[in-house]
Amino acid sequence: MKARITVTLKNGVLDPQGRAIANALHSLGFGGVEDVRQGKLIEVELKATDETSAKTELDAMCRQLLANPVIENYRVELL
Amino acid sequence: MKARITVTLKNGVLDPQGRAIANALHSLGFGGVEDVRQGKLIEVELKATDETSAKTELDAMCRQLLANPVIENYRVELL
Amino acid sequence: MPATDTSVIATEELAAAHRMGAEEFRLACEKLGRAPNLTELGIISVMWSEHCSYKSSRVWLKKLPTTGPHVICGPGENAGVIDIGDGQAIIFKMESHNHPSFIEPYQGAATGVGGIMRDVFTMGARPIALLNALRFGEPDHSKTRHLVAGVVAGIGDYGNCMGVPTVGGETNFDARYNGNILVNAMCVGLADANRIFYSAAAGAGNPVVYVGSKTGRDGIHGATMASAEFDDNSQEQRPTVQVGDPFAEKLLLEACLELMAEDAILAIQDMGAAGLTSSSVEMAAKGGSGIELNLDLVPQREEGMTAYEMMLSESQERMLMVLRPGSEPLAERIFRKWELDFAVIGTTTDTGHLVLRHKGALVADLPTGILADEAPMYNRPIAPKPVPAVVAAEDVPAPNSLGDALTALIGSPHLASRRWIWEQYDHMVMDDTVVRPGSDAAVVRIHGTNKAVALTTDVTPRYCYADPFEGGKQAVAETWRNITAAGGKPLAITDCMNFGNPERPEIMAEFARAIEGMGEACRALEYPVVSGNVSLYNETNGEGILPTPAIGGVGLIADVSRVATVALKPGDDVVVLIGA
Amino acid sequence: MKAAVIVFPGSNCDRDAAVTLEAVTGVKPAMVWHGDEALPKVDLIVLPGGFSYGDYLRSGAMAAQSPIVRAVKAEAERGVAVLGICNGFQILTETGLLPGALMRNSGLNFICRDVDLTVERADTAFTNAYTQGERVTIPIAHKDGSYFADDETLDRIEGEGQVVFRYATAGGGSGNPNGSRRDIAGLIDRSGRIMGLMPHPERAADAALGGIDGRRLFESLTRTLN
Ligand SMILES: Nc1ncnc2c1ncn2[C@@H]1O[C@H](COP(=O)(O)OP(=O)(O)O)[C@@H](O)[C@H]1O
Repeated sequence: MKARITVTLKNGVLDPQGRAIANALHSLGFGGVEDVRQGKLIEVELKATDETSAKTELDAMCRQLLANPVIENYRVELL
Repeated sequence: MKARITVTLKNGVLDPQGRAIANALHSLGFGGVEDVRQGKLIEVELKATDETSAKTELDAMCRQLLANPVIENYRVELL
Repeated sequence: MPATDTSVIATEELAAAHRMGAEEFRLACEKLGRAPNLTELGIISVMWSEHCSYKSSRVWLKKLPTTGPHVICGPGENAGVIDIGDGQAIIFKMESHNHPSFIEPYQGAATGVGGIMRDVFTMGARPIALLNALRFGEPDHSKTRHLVAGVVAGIGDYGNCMGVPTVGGETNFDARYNGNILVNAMCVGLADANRIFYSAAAGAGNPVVYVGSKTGRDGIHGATMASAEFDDNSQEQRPTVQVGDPFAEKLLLEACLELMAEDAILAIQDMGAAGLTSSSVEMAAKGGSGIELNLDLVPQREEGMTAYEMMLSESQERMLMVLRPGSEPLAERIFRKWELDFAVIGTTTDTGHLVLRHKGALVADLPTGILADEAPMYNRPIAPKPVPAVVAAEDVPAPNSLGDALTALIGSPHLASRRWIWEQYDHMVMDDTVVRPGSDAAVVRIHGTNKAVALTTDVTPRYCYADPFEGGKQAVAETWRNITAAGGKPLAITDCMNFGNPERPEIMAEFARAIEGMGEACRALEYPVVSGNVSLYNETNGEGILPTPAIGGVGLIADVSRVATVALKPGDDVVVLIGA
Repeated sequence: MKAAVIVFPGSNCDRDAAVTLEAVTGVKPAMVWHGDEALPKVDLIVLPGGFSYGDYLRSGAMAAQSPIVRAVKAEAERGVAVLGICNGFQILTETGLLPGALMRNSGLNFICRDVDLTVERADTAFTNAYTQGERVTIPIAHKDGSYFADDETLDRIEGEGQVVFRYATAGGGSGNPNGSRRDIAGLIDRSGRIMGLMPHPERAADAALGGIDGRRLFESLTRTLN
């Protein structure tokens, strides 16, 4: 089973990477860009075949390691 | 209009981040993890209101800045 | 590549696809007494590429002085070795990673740093300093900003993670590098003079061991790419570049040094460009032995890799060693401790052949002589262009305002502060950086002693373009002056010869004359060349770079409390101008 | 004072910390390999700078989950002093032993240079050889050193006097190099036994290298823990 985890910065947490990308896009002439936020994408291949237990496991991974709750939110999707 | 761009390493390109995460998950006891690949998530807020022109613009951004086609693939989704 | 790469017999067309000309292909068949199969062709083409064989440059490199009372090992090994007294040796080398850095600046530059560090720690040294000589296109060229940012971040991230201070370098901008940037990295290491490790795998029946990261399909053809000119298509070709893993390299460094403290290693060679091919061939050829490998045993990252792919892969952070029989368990324990792959993949033989087996079949059988010493060597024609007349100082109009002239100089990209660059490098880790970047030469203390080494890289490409002989001479002399100005006694240099297409006589002449100039300076200063690297074909659409023989100099400071720096010190100092 | 320095496979300031500790205390610290089961009995545990396990996900995140850091936590609970320098500070925030998080520098680049710091607390086990309000110069070398905590947390840690070092922004100070909130460069926990800081005091402890303002941090510890 495959899962896609996205980790994004919480609202209110400054995102210098996103801002740098937005600036770079502007200077390349993409004036229509209003805001950019950068996050992480983590694709996990799991042995599990049962959706519910996979979700629980993925959730635990996020809480323990993949996201830092002080600054980040996460979202888990099974593919 | 909001778009989500994911940039992932091409198949076969070494992904030390992904491997390190997989190792860490294993040592935390998540034995069911078979493989991890890490990528980037870039969320863009656009002025554009027309889907087709937005797609073309986002595609150009990816090719020119957000992804290096030598090692990365990208995918654009409008939200 | 087809899975049946052994059943495919090479043809002239296939050779051409490997960037091997008809003449060389004929020579290979003649020497072999048959046409090679595809795997063998891949191996021959890589070993005969400019990058591995130095076929255009060898005749000239021989003219450089390479010996001296303090030289322990000159060119020919992974790096040069000099004696700094008290049983200690400095091991150093500079190397280019130009083409990969143009295509993927971050990874290209990072893996360049990784590669040069492996060259140094393969010989038993702990790296103690890094430097880098960079050339970019014009500051306002559309690619320059992106290339500078990527290269600097790549160099920084790799060296910083390794915990080796990056203490100096140089950075130039010129339109002639618009399509071909230069990324030259230098590494300096410290070893015990009586514990230097070499690559010659003499003797039969010794285990050949693979350590480090797994092999993937990275940069297959990188070594041949590094010897080929760019054209507008090469950006579309998108060759695979390697991705570096500095953490894996840090583990490899520590594991190698731990094993080197034992009496287990007979020979060791890093897997650089042309990975398994060049490392196994060079070890066997230098040792006058043969090598037999079972490719099934090579740690692989991807499924279904062919012999061809494994032999040509440029995956990073790998080493090949020949161990003293019986020491495999000890070595394995150390590499496992550092969580690295370890595999006995073959043995040395007395056949003088490189023999490869894969899935039970014999997939290659090549005499190593053909691949190494008997590789083609060219004495390419040279056509020096006339040296322009020296401009008389009187003929240069004086500036209207000295103040404006000074502002223009300070503000020019050629002289502007490089602080933005060196601040991205951890130049203090290891706690021995006595003189940080920003001075003439950086000074790094020899840990736990009162001694230090002074380090610098220099060349002024526009001088070399005007007059390659004088420019080559000047580059050597400038490193000598920079070291002297720091209070050091210059000991030896490494070089990185970056030039255009050697098949053009005027370019070959630049190379030849630069070497002659360097040689003259080295002889006059008793300042030998102990290691170096040649990067040719730095051309795009027929336009070559400025001739750029980058020189890396190393000097010794006997008493670290007596270093000199450029900063004016408070007080009533007198400014004295000396020199001709 | 007996100290232990934890060595992760990607640590690279472990030797620097050990050299400085020995120079100041006269005692060689124990070097504890990350795979070791237990810690020796010591007065101080140092988590040194570097890239612990490559720091690929977030700096310090993987180390925070390692068995050796669990052992460090247990020792800390028993009252052993813990000093986290640079990567060590990142590990301490990732474990939750110190509040907040260390994010990518606001300029995005790695920065290695001397910075000016203001000593906010000179009454801790780590800083009692300094004077309150004193300005000192110590190098930084990091890419992820921008201190973040939400306003409420910031108010609380300020209120409880947990900020020990701040980047000196006023009066000719070298400024905030990385965008840290409220210029925070170093923090101590409520118990006063656990401290983390981004600057490298061990790099400013030898006059030959240009400055000795960091040395007093180790002198403070020696004085307190002997
Ligand atoms: N790419 C670089 N990496 C590290 N340090 C650099 C780099 N480029 C320049 N520097 C440093 O900046 C200072 C000035 O460089 P340069 O102008 O080449 O000096 P000089 O002309 O005196 O040799 C030197 O200390 C040099 O080491």
